[in-house]
Amino acid sequence: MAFDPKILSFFCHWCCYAAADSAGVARYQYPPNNRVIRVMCTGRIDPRFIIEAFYAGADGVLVGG
Amino acid sequence: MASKKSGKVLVLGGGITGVQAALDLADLGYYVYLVEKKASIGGVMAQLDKTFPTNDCSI
Amino acid sequence: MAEVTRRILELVGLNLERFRIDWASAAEAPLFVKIVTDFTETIKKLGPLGEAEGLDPETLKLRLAAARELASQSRFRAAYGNLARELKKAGDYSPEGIRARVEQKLVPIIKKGLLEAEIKHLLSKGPVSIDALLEKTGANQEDIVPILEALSKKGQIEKQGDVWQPKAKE
Amino acid sequence: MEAGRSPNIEIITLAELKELSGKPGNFKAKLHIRPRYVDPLKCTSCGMCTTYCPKEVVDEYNERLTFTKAARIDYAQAVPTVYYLDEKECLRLQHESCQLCANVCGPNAIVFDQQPEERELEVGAVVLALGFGRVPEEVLEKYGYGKYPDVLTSLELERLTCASGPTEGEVIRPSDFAHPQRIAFLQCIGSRDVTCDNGYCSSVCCMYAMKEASVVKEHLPEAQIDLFFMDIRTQGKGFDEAFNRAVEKYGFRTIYARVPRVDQVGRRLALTYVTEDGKTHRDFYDMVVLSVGLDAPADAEVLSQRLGVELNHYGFAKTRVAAPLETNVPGIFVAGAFQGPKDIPESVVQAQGVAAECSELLAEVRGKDAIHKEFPPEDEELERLEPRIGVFVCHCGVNIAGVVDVKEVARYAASLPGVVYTEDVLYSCSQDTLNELVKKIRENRLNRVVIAACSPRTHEPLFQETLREAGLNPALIEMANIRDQCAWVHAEDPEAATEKAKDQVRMAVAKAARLAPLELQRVSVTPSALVIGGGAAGLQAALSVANQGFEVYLVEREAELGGNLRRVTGLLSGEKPQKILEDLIKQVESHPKIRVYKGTTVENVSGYVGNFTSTLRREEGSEVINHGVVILATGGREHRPERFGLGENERVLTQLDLEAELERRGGKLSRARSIVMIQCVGSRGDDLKYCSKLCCQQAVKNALRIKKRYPKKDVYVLFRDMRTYSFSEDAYREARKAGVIFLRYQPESKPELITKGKRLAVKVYDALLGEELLLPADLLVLSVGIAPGENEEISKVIKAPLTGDGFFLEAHAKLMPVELPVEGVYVCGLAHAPKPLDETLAQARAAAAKAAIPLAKGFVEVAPIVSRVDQARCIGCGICAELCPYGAIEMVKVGKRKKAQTITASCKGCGICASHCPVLAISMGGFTDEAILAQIEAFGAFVEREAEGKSKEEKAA
Repeated sequence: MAFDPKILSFFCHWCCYAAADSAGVARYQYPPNNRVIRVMCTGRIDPRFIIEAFYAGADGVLVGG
Repeated sequence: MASKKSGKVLVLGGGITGVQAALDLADLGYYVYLVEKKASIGGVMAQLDKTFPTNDCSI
Repeated sequence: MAEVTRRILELVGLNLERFRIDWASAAEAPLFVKIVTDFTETIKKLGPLGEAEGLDPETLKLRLAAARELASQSRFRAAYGNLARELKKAGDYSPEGIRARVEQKLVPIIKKGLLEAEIKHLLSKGPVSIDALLEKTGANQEDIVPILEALSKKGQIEKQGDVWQPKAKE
Repeated sequence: MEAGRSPNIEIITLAELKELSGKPGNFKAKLHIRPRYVDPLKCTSCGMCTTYCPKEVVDEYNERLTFTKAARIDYAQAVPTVYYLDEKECLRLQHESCQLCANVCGPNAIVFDQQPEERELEVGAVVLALGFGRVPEEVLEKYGYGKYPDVLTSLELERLTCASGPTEGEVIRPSDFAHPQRIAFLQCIGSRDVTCDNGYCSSVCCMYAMKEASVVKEHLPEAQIDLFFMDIRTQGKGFDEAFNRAVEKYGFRTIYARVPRVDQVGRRLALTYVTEDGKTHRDFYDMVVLSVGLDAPADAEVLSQRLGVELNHYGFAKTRVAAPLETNVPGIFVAGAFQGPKDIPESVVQAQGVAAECSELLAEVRGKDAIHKEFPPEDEELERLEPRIGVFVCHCGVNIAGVVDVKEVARYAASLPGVVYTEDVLYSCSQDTLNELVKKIRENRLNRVVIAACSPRTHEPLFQETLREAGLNPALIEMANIRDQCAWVHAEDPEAATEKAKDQVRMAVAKAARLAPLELQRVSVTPSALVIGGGAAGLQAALSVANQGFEVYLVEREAELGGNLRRVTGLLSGEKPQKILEDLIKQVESHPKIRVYKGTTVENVSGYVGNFTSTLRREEGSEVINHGVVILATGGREHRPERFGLGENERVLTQLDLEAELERRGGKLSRARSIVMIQCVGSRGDDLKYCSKLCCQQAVKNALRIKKRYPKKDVYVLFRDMRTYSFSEDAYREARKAGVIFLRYQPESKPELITKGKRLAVKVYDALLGEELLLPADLLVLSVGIAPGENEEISKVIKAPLTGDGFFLEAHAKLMPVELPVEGVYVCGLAHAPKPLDETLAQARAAAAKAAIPLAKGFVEVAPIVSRVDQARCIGCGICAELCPYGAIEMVKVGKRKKAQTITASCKGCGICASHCPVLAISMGGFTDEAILAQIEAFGAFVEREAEGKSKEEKAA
């Protein structure tokens, strides 16, 4: 079985999260591997969160501002 | 004596100017009719890709 | 944030490509799609966490647990906060500037904190010899010994012959 | 586009004003509303109608570069987010032949028989914000537009570079879809051109051309881009700097030449032009972009007749310098490009200013017609119980359910910890479902709600309101985005999409369990304003705030009011500046709500929006005042550099000195035979890095005044770029006709002062003659620019940042031009940036409108996403206070130790403080560490389950 990575994303409410919504409205398609946590600003993101994400087993962590 | 004036404002044009005026008027305590001749508000600004010099999306 | 996180992940032994920070504005849906797709591809190529890095699950777990601890430790966090403050004051946000300061101010603390947390984790499971500690952590003698001594001074651990173990609570 | 959400803004689209009667305060307006053929209450903007609509139509929104359908929405984020049928194109409406859209529309929102509607509105004031029109295509035709496919307008290029545009951001030439290698931008198309009756300058094209060129260069790093200017007019705040940076970064070539025509030669476009040295050039390009100007709005003519509003000779609204936002009809105001071509920041300023105008007119009825919604009290006892989570999974018709197995997601949700109720619903946002939701919350005593549907960005406010209606705190909802970020983007992989939806729901439930009620905090406001600075800006701002019904303290450092305006003696419009000033001062001094403090300085401003305390110091002693807001109108000062003998030689003057001479009988001016003016002395790079925006107008104005009085005197103006933007271009043309000689100099070879005994002369290189000229200067007048005033001191007192040039830095260069990063503090006039009087007066009103908002509300409401410091944990290190970009954390003494404290009124919820706190003492409303960590942990379960699945598979194998 092909490796299906698990990715956790932190998206900024105003930018990347909005871009992700727009991508949906435009019906663009992308791989279904990421799970999203919305934050108000990337400034909220603590190095802790990234490490916790890997600890929880993420194969990759994407921060989107 | 209570004033007979209306507390509503008619804003003609739904571009960036009209929208901004409507928002501020609503915040100031007035009821606003924002009237636009097209099917949606936003005007030309909605057509712009990015704005200088910050090049952000701006809407 | 990104640079510090990268340094920690690097010390944990993870491939840094696993962590990416990128930007897309609300109007840039195609760019967003490209970012997510590219990133997924990158991770696919890398393979599963740990496996690709040649870390056995146990070591990976240990290192990440240590990193978790480090990241909530106030010594590390104070240094991290102070560094951010310093960067803001200097107005220096160039990647080189950030890297240099992180290297100078934070990396030693991260290294020490990680090692200390690993040692504590290992000892929490029972007595461990110094050789075993050296092997499991992959660290040098001169790095480990001061930490062991410091911990024992604090009365958290003690030496019993060849092995170190947590000090029994009195 | 928050206008769509305000309960006090009713958006009426597809509508036109037919008639207006009545008087200020009581107008009756008749609207004609065309049918949309889609019921906005039912439309869920799923887009099925567009997908199935068989009729292809040229897409106007994308500048006719692509196709759309007759049933459509112009762009995804459009407000209202409701589709419409294009009457002229729809097959059903034209030929009664099709009804596919109605067949596929899930919520039955298509209404083919909708009729046009007439509507009568009662309003107190009218704002005309008609925007601008398009330059007719005939004008563009002489540049080959319409004939040669690779001649594009700037707006077409804008769509091409847009990532969501017809080419997805790929810059290609329409003729062969190749990437253009050489691109030319031609400026002043349909501007500064009397042959098409557009004699004015459109003010925005130089800057947008540079922006577009930069964006193109980002897409095509190889491209070589030339820009053809008459003058480079980047007079806006920070524009020169941005322009120069772009030229340097991208290696653009800027050429001073007006290209008369474009020819196609083979597959390329040929430009023939004459540069200022008189030489003729011929160059070839792959693409030519026409920087098209702003025309008067198309409907201006008709509307002006209906309303009796006067237009100027170009078809824009006619206004005065003293009242730039007022038409000749009382109660009808104007703002934006319809008042004259202008850029976004100036349009926003005018929009805000016009709000102040209306608010002044209608002050006594403020709030009379505003809508306030009432909610039942919160059930705090229920909220305190263990989480009782209700999960609602939305089908969104087929939008979600067509991909994601909604029933399966709901079943799965029921198994999650804390979940006591689950349901799948057809359209969660429809009004009847919302009512149902309220009922379900009550019946099942839910105290946390998870909605798995679309995006919280668009719909969370709606569901928050529903929670409030059900007696729950609005913070107790979490949304899982399984449409925009799941079903829609993973349509080809339903199984993975369902898994993702489950995971997002699990993460949302984990977060929901840790949500806490958040109090919508309200801080009361002292209903008065402190205005610092008694020049034109301060006077107008004070007057506007007072006219809106609030107390004003107006503080002027000098003994007299009036500031720089006192020295101005004429205006291009013919209005008398001293009369304008006198009127302002008279109104201010006699206003019962304004207290004027002359010879006074402001010390020690403390507090935050709504509750400031300041010390006013004057000779007689100091006074402490309380006020809710601050308006900074501290002005600027004339920059007087020691150049060209200014200050040493009495025949060397500044433009402001000249204004005094122009009022005098006899004197230096009358004796001078030849007058030389030099522009940009000390500006644009020397002492001041920026352009002062108004000097070119001032020089043209003064040159014209001299010529009018002494037609025989020689007047020379030595300039770098004549920046007589907007309608002042008329005066520039008039001055040239009147015999004023304009000579461009290059920054590398600036004019020099030559003294021969008592005689003065200016040496300058003339590009056309190719030699140096010696101009006799019996009077040398320097345009010296405007330096920042006392901004630095004030910025320390108020803790508001300055730009590198020493002016106040606004919160957002485009969209928040009078607000500062510090809440409750506003800026206008020269303290913000150099600008002419009409712009200063408009901006003063804009600041007054923004400042009056908290005063009018009487409270400041704080979104509950703000940070909160656990002072028991705080160690007082102060890192958070220094990192906060909004100055929203202060260090206070608690007992003997310093502790951090959030100024909730200023906090924006970004969370930098929380992520950098050494002891984790700061939590963010709605985004606490616990909640985010719970989400991460719940994400982990996804990994574990997969692992389980895998091991099961392996076992099975």
